[in-house]
Amino acid sequence: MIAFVLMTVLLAIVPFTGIYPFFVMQGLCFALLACAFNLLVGYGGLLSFGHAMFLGTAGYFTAHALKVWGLSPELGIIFGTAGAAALAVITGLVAIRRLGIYFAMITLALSQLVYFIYLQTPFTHGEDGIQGIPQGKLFGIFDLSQPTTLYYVILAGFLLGFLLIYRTINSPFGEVLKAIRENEPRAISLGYKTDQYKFLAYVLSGTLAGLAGSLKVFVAQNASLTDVHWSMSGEIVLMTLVGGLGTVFGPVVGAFVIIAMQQYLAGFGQWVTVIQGAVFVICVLTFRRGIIGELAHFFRRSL
Amino acid sequence: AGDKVVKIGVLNDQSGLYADLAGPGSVIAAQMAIEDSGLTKKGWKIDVISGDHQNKPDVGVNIARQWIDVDKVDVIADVPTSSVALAVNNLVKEKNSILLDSGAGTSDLTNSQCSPNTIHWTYDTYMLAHGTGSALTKSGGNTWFFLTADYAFGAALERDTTNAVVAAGGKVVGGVKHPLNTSDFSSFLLQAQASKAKVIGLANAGGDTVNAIKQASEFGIVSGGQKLAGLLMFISDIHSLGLQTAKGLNLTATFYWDHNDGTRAFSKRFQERMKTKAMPTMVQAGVYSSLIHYFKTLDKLGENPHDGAKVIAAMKEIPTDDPLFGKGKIEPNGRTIHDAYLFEVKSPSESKGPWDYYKLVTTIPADEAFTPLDKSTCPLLKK
Amino acid sequence: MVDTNVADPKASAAKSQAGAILEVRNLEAWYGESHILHGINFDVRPGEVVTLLGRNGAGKTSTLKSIMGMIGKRTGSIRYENNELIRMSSDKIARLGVAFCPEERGIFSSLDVRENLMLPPTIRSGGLSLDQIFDLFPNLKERLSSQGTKLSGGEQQMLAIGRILRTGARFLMLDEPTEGLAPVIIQQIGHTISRLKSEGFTILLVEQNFRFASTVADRFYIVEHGKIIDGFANSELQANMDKLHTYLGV
Amino acid sequence: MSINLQALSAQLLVGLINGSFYALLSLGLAVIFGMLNIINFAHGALYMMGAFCAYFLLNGLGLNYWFALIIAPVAVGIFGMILERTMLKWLTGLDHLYGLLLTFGLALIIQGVFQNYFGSSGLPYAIPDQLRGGMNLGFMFLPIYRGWVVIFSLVVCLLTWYLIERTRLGAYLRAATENPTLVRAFGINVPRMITLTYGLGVGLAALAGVLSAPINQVRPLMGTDLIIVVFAVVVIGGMGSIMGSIITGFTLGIVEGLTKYFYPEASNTVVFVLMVLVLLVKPAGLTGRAT
Amino acid sequence: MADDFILETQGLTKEFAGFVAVRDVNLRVRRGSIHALIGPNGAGKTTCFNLLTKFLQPSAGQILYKGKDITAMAPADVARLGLVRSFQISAVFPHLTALENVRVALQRQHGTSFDFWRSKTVLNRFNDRAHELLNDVGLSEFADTPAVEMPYGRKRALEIATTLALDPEMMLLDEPMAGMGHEDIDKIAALIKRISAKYTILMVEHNLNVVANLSDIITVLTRGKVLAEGNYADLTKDERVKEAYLGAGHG
Ligand SMILES: Nc1ncnc2c1ncn2[C@@H]1O[C@H](COP(=O)(O)OP(=O)(O)OP(=O)(O)O)[C@@H](O)[C@H]1O
Ligand SMILES: Nc1ncnc2c1ncn2[C@@H]1O[C@H](COP(=O)(O)OP(=O)(O)OP(=O)(O)O)[C@@H](O)[C@H]1O
Ligand SMILES: [Mg+2]
Ligand SMILES: [Mg+2]
Repeated sequence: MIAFVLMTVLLAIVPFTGIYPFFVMQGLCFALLACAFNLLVGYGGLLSFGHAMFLGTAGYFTAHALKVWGLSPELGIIFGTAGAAALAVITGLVAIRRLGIYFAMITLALSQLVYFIYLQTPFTHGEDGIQGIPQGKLFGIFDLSQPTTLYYVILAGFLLGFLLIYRTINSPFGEVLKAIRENEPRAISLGYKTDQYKFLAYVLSGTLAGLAGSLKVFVAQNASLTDVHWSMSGEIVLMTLVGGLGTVFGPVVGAFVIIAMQQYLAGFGQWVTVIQGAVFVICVLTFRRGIIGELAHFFRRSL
Repeated sequence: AGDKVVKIGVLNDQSGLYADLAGPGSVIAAQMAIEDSGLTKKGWKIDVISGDHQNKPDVGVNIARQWIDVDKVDVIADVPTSSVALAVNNLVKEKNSILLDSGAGTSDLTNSQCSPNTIHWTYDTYMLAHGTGSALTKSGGNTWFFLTADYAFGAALERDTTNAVVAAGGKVVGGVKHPLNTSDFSSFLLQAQASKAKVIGLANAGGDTVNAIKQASEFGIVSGGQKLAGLLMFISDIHSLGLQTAKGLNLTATFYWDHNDGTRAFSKRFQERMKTKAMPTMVQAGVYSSLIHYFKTLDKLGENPHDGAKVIAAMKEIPTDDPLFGKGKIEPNGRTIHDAYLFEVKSPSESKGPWDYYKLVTTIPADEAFTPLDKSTCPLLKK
Repeated sequence: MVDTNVADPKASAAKSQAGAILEVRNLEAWYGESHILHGINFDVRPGEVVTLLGRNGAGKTSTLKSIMGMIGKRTGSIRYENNELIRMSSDKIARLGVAFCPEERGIFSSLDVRENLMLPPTIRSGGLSLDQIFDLFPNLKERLSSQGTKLSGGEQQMLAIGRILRTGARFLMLDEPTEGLAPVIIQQIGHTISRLKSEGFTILLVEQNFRFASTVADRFYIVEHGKIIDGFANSELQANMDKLHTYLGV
Repeated sequence: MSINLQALSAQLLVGLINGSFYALLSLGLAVIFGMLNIINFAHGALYMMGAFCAYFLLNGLGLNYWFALIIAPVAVGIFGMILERTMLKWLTGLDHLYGLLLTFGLALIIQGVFQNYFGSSGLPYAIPDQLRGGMNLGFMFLPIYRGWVVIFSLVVCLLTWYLIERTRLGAYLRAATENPTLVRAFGINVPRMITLTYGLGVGLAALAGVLSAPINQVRPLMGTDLIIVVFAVVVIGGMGSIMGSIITGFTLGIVEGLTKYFYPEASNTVVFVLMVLVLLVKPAGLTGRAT
Repeated sequence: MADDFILETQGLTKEFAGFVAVRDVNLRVRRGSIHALIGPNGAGKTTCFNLLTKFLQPSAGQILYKGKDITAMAPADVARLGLVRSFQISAVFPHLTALENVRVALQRQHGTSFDFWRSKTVLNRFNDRAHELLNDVGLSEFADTPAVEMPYGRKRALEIATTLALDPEMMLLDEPMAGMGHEDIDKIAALIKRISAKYTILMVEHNLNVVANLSDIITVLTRGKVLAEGNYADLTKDERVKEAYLGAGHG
């Protein structure tokens, strides 16, 4: 709880610190995405290697709604998130019964199919993406082209998603989910239809990942194939691992670390990938629980 | 609020597919441009920073936005990869900054997406298509088969080339769309072979083109009498193919290091600075030349007004002229026009040494090489 | 093999008095951070059957695993036939002729029954032949090409025991070998142990089934909270029944 | 009609050739996964190293393709063993995820370093003189080199399969995957065996790299896009199943060949369609043992 | 159909790739009894359990539970009808505490399991009942210990507590005493005796003392078939049972 207040306060004062708000906004979107992913893998034991499809789908849907149909931001967000939710339902039905690595791979495969669809359909404009998306006025009052206003709107969206995830983890549902992760046959023998629980977790996770994708449209003002590509799914996994799998705050920290790496190492040119690779190697070899996971372990509390 | 401080941001692919044709080389070219401009001696303070957009539009836009907002960058240069270029083009317009694009090929930059803040310097799909398409058709290669990368850029290249081929009296007998980053082309090549077309046009880029050419030689396509035309090829690609494989290939470019004394002098200096000891590509040369023109304009203005549209307008008023691209001008739609050349790749026996790769087939004069203004769909022209 | 360790005085004293094949002195062991064994001391003489008794969680299994080198952190001294095992890796220990049959059986699911049976390499000659093993456990013969873990619980136990009898190791450590076996098979195992003993094998047993242990063991040690707290010979069993009752609730 | 049939058989043959690359690469991956339980994301990078190794041998030491075919797998295999000894070793018993992250990091480092020194567009490597040229099969022109690749990789695949599934070594390896501590307690030096296995898997990747050097471009990123397809092959075949990967590898090549003919845009995606279909029907891959 | 049989099978058969593990078994379990299923290793006892709880699909035959045909049901549904099992190899949720282990089972009956928007503090109302159950099996002191850290015997006890939490009508216990110390065996035996007043119990056990003391009726299975049925005293006199299961030393 203290950690949460601290995080909220820190994030709330960003616009007054001179930190570049767009960087933080982008970080927030990815943080929400990683948290949504973490809900599934860290608490449900289901490693999805296709989460980018939710991010990208919501992004395209929102972008299209805003740019082509001229919908208002709030409707755009709802439309995008709903799109991701629908995709989660469809892919979930296909994927949920596979176990372990096979689940990971079937989600990857599904996301590649989604990628292919977006590559071929005209509304996404192929690899050019949807560009120059108008930000508009939220509820007709908040002008999202003002960086500070936009910042607080994104922050609000992030906190909303974050709290929902936190609550889910610590809900009756979350308890069952953990039990299933621990020992699925036993959960079945207790009378739980485990597939249904996993499915709900998957859909929740996909929907929240979609919310992240919708919000990101307002920050980046474009929607492109990058967000649906498998390497994005990989990045999500990395963020979560670097921060700490199965910790509440880990994915947030992880997302910021990775984004910062991409942003601030950009000047190193070709060495970027080497540095990134080295960070991962060091991460796995020395602090395997992730940044927050190690801290939590050190202080012996759950974060 | 003018001053004499300028910041250049070279934004390109530093680690991926296009790192050799742009990448660190473009940064070196930008530094050379600053040195050669002589402005620092006149009290200007000019800095270069560089960034890797990883060929992802959102990464590119993020870096560019931060450069403009935080680092106060005046000019974003290079930006290969059409999707990134278009995204940055939008941003630069919104922020009233400057984009001097050298690396991207999409002719949209000076057509539907043209902007008062952007100049498209080195080449575009129209010019490549017309250079290679009409020249080859006229010299007898009048039936074409396309291997097209399945993305917007590939489609544009194919479309423009088809137009050129048809205009020159040729015919397209077929084509196949392959996914981006295909490693094996044998299936497609078999189809091309079976089509009996005289020319196989490669409407793709980078690794795809190189692999296609390499495998074409394996399947005996060229020795079987068909001609290969790389629609977008850089000297770095030829270098990686080796002359044995690439000989006889036709391609269009606006710059070749061994073209005249000016280009040779520049290229030698450039090569010394490169870690890989590579010669400049036309993209890298374009970065140099576009910045030289920019500095020339600033010098004339006497100060940096930090107003993108204003500087660009001034740039368009001055004819371009530098040792690398020769004389030319910037059209109102932002298109720089200069001469283009159709080259043929030498065979190993013709080549006199490393990097001696091309022989000139024809020169395409500046006013024929690029989209004629009356065909441009740029909204700026309608005013 | 030359042992350069300066032996702990207590340990060397014990050695000179007993002529034991296995001497465990001040053995301590840890799982990660948790300290499990707090100084185990006991001996096993050649040709003996020694049984470790104790409540659940007392540290019996951990003692066997420590001897076998299967626990990461351990201190003290374990001498087997003049070799110090405490810092040896478990493959080397096995090559000295020590074999271990784990409590959880350790049947490999990616191997069929025959492969499971043939898996441990033969260390010395003198192990049981396949036919002898099939005589002992007829179930195995029938199911040879079945996947290892498809066997019933008891059959897996038979397989686990059978496979180390094949290796020719002379020092066998069996962790609760009778668990989950039918009475008729338990009797069989009892006979086998007696036979192995008569052939000069040395056996260190961990058992919950006290009735079974009392029919095969020469001596007993009682383990509690990671320490050996008592020990006596089979002949002293009756005299010690009261103590046993308080230790184990038998 | 007859022309179509001819074209089709040509596509099938070409598909088979590609399949042999998939088979060889996925074989190495399956060996490593099956035996070490590590999802070796560095496989693509090691494949690339194999190709570069061939290039260096030719241009640095003047050793031709045939030497490369032997030296490159050994050299890269040793490199792999060093990686295993110094890093991967510490991950035994942990979730797959960590192995994946570590090898992903290694792949980035390896590729990054190569890129820095050799640029991204690649280096030339010619087909060895003995295998140049081609045969006219009537329905298509078959480059001799391609024929060689199919036969050679088929042999290598079957040898590896025999080694792992039909020898005692294979039983040790499979058992060690499940419970290394116990196998070690049977007197088998498991760490050494694992190191050698990783070396073998990596060597196979490098071998595929050498084989592909004359066909594809020798460039630092040549393995990146391939790796994901190869993963898919391993999964479709059933993780860790040697025969499964071999068969799936060849099959995928053929399916892809057909797609390239009928719906070329989808030829990079068809593998995933295949994967979804297979996993829907058989949740643990074609030959995978259900868990 | 006689009402006092809670579970009946007719011609239950299971074949694995050419190997018949269970052959034409007709089993009848009387409501409220402790019914033991014994037999040599590999006789098919666990397979029978798997069939009854639908973890395996029978090759032939029928299963009637409370007069209802459950042959085609899914495992979770069978559990919901009150037919609950324990596993031969102990099954707990390793990283949950003992209390949480039991709570997971309690929670199932109370319909809040899908509520992802509510705080898990709503689960605290199950704490009393959970403590009670832990107390019953002698695990009070372990309430806050994660299950992994518990000794083997205690895990078995925990598993029974978890099963009891479902408030089943019938429990299937597969070797509940395996690997337990003497103290625990007595405790659990007493526990089983106590709960049998409320539940029907079908158990597999190799510990003859336990079988003798607890069971009302015993079915002996060999090679997948029913060999004999009766009470302990009768069976120990049966030569066939002696030969197949008990061994020479008995009788
Ligand atoms: N892998 C492990 N990690 C942490 N603690 C462990 C581990 N294995 C065992 N323990 C703990 O070590 C202690 C001793 O365990 P051990 O298995 O040696 O007992 P045991 O005497 O064999 O008991 P049992 O009769 O139940 O088999 C127990 O408290 C147990 O909880
Ligand atoms: N999935 C399976 N596939 C093939 N055979 C199997 C399978 N499951 C069990 N069996 C075989 O069926 C027979 C009966 O097994 P089961 O587990 O029911 O025995 P059990 O009576 O429980 O024995 P135990 O007392 O040893 O636990 C055994 O021979 C076993 O090998
Ligand atoms: Mg034990
Ligand atoms: Mg059983």
